[in-house]
Amino acid sequence: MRPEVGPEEWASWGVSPSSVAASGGRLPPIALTTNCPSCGVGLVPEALRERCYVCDCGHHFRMHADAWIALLADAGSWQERWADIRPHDLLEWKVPRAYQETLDQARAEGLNEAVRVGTATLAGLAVWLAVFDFRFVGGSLSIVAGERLTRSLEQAAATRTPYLLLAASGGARMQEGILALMQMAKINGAVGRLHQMGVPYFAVLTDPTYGGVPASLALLADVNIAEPGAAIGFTGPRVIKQSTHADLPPGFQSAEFQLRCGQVDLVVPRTELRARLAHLIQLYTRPGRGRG
Amino acid sequence: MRPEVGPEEWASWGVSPSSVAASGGRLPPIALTTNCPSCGVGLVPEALRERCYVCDCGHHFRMHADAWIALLADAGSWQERWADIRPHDLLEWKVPRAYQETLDQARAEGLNEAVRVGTATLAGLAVWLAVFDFRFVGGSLSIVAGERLTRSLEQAAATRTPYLLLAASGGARMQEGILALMQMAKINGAVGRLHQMGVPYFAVLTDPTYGGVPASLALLADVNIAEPGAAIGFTGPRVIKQSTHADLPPGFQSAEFQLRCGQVDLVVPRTELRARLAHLIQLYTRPGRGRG
Amino acid sequence: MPKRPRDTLSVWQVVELARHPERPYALDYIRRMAPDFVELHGDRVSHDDPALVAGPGSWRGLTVMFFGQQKGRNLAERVARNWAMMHPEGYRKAMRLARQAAKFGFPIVSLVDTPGAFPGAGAEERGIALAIGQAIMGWFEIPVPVVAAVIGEGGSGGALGMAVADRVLMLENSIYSVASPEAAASIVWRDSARKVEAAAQLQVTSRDLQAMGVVEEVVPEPEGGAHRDHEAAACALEAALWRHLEPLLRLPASELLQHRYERFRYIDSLVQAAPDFGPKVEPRGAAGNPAER
Amino acid sequence: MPKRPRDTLSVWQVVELARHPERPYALDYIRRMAPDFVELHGDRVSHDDPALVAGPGSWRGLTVMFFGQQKGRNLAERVARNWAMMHPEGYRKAMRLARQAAKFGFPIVSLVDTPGAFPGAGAEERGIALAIGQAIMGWFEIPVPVVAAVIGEGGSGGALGMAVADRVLMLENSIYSVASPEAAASIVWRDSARKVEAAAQLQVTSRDLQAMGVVEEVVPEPEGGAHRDHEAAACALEAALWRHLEPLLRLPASELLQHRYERFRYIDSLVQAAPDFGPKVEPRGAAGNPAER
Ligand SMILES: [Zn+2]
Ligand SMILES: [Zn+2]
Repeated sequence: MRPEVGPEEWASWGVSPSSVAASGGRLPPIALTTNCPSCGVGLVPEALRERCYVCDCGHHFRMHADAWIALLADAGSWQERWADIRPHDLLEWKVPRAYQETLDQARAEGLNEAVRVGTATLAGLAVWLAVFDFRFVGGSLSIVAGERLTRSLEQAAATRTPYLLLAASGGARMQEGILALMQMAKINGAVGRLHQMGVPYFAVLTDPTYGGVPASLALLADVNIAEPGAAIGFTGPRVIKQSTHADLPPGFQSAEFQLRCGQVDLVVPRTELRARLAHLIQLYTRPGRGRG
Repeated sequence: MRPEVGPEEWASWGVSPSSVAASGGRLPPIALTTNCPSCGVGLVPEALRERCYVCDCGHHFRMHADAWIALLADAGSWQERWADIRPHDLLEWKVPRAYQETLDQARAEGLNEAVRVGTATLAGLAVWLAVFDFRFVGGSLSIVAGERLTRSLEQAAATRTPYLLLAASGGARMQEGILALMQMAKINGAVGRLHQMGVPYFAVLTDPTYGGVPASLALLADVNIAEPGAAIGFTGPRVIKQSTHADLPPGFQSAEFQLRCGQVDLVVPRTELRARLAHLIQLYTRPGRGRG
Repeated sequence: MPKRPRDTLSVWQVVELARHPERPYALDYIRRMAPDFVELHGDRVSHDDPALVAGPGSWRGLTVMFFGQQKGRNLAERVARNWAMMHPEGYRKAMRLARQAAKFGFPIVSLVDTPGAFPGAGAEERGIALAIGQAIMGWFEIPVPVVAAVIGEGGSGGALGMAVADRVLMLENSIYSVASPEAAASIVWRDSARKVEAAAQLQVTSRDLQAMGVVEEVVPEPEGGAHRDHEAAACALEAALWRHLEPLLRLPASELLQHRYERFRYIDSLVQAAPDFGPKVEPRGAAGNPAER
Repeated sequence: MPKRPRDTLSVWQVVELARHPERPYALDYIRRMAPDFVELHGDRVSHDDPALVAGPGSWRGLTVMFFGQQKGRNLAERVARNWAMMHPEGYRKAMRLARQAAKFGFPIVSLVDTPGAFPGAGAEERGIALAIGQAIMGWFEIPVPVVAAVIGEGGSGGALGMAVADRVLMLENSIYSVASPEAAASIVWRDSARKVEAAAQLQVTSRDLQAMGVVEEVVPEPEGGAHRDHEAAACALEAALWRHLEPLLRLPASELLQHRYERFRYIDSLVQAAPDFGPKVEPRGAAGNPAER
């Protein structure tokens, strides 16, 4: 790791460096291009893997759900929940490609829907963890995704466990029609109850997070964190250009843009993320605090 | 009167035209220029008086507190309260002019501070009415003004009487120093309680309303109404130009500008104001409504 | 799995009716229901959104807070109303006035008719995603009855942001979908020209949504569509809205909010009932261990 | 009427100390009090305001929500921080995080140091007046202890918007006034050059305000002023803040809010006590007749 903020500083926060370091060990491999799209340097997968897939130039490569769980959950602490909920082709969607086929292939590739949820500890602190998987139909919000998110939000509220979201999504899942859209309401009802119960909620928005996900739970956390350079917005730039014929400034919808626009609290490099989250969870769950 | 919205329409609102017409009769005389500053037409004071001091071109002349009370309160319904609270020269302000002198002269002119409050009926509907008087040190927010506003807000909350504010002010009163500033907090505490009690609050912002008044109670009503062309803002255009060297667009800080900027709900001509307010009070105090 | 009933119109014909330029718009209904409707303005932040009309009016002896996504009848109006595509300020105005309705106990009626939220740079700069998300979450905390009706186009999150209600109705020839047929086509086919097939697969008609359990009632339109007889369409909608609102007026706030939560919590029960869906919700606390502090 | 005690410094010398370029700024205090302070950003509408730093940190075993109007030490910083002159988004950020503090029961510390809210077109377009008004009203509804301290300049409504607290302290050489001396001079004399006389008449020093009953305590500064020894100034402020915050932690929320209300309701009691002021508040209901419905 190449932390801009190192162990000595974590310690000053009251965060034990060893507990931060004790992540799920090495991250699983990620499919990588041969060169960095930002700086063009030739990539050495093993070296990059040691740096949480962050290039020396600062480019953050997209990680899939397994890598995020390995990074965020302490080794052996991840207990996945409701993994056996299965998507269903209600609309019997046929063209251009049958939805059932899409689902079967993703399953064959070992993917289990666009959102996976479970309990874990992060630096020894109990959390509910929800992770989007962009590999599964572009991390699109589906009924299964919505159900897993809602059940986990309800559980976090019931057990007063801090909730941690890792977002990456292209939007709602077309092939599930109106019921995919309705997940936004189902989820946000549960987010509201999480807040009413006074449970801390932290969201990490990664590249890309668009459409129904930032328009439902992803920006409603107590602390919204974005990864450097992540593209975050409601409507994608291509559609905006098409419909308004406007030129979009460089950096439009980037994490840094959303920071300027007041939508996110922090832009945190992946190499610091565990320490930052550990610190925030400690701050927001400190016992013997003043009365609410 | 030359109402853009006439009696037949008031009736369709369930507002009795006769009750609207039954205002405090003829308005008191107002010092007027010989020509309209907007359209240049020669002014006939008596004719203008019949039209609530609104020129045919739509220019709204500034009215003082007595005129506002005569316009808004049903004939004979105005019961002024706390008129005997008197300003006090705590800072012993001397130059360029002694505050005591300023106060004595205003009193000699028959003025009683920058805010007058009392109970009244408007089209037969009970209200607490607070009226700024721009003639008294530019309608500046003072301790007496703050005390009258706060007492009336507390009374309106205690008796669940709709609160009606008529604002016109240049800001806080310099000669009362920090205690003038503190009135903003004193007042807004009471505004918060008025809202918590579920009492309707309507504000009418007239030309000019600047500084501590829109930054305290004047824009916190359930329905913010502005007079056409009224200048409304926090910092005056002269100071903005001085400090930022910016050119301000025409219409900057006008009532119409504030409507576009989302700060006011309605821009209502003075000739319609009584009918509009009567209608709003009826809507917001209707018995047998759904539960809150 | 229930099929769509055989409609006499093709799905695309319904889409065209839902978008018919002579179709009654929100204000055509609101002004008939409440002739004394007062349009209020402003998000109290920095803008007003003309694409959403909002304000109180008298209806059946009650003061009701009305909301309506408003299209324009002619080009000038369409430009002014931005084709009923809301900006963030519109959702903020809605929440401000929904909370005001709660303060005074006014029930709420929301009429939905939008292609979607505005896909523009300004909307993004002012936080359209969060504004919609806050609205969707906010509606669950408004302790007065809320009845919504889709009167034309119910386009995506921009529509849902104004349709989190205790009852959601649809006019017979209106549509409600996860994305406009054009958008869905360009996402799935990368070709918006495939909108007709997309609309069919998306199942966007009122009957489709009723079959899926997403709306409580389909309100019949005059022969040939609402544009043929605005008056009759308004009468039918008014009666249906009241039929659904009236019983809600008697519910205590806590029940109302609980029902609203459950309405959306289990809105996909048709799918959850499918044998292959998986286990139902478990008793709470089952996953509690990590949380016991 | 109590007079200002004879200060060893002229009023204008105090003004200059309050504005001293080497004076400790908000972050100099916050980082000493809470080395793990996390600055959070954004109004969740459309902007972040760098003139106000805000976020949680650990102080004396508690998580506290800190706010500070932040000046810049050099030109680049001053430009970036806009000379600590807040825009509407700053007050909106403050209210968002004050409500978050209430959600979690974090006490609040607010450090005031601004010439005033920003007098610019953008601030007006985004509703600076209402943003300040909503903040002033909003603070009365935050059910956690709030302690504020003026550490430099307390300029007008822009300062008050961050100083509606249960206790308000002032550093010895700070000022707090209805308008900056320059502004007051240009209002009263139409000539900002008369700022020195204006400052004297306005009575802006910590001792003046303590004499008027506006602040609970004046915190002594190191010999010659806080800029001479940041560490010592921070120690003194930290101790004073804790002395005032600690007892508030034991108050039930309802009492806390009632006390906050009364603190400002009767903050001008010095004047109200004057024989010529007039009658005190009457028993409520005295004016009730018109309201009996
Ligand atoms: Zn690189
Ligand atoms: Zn004229």
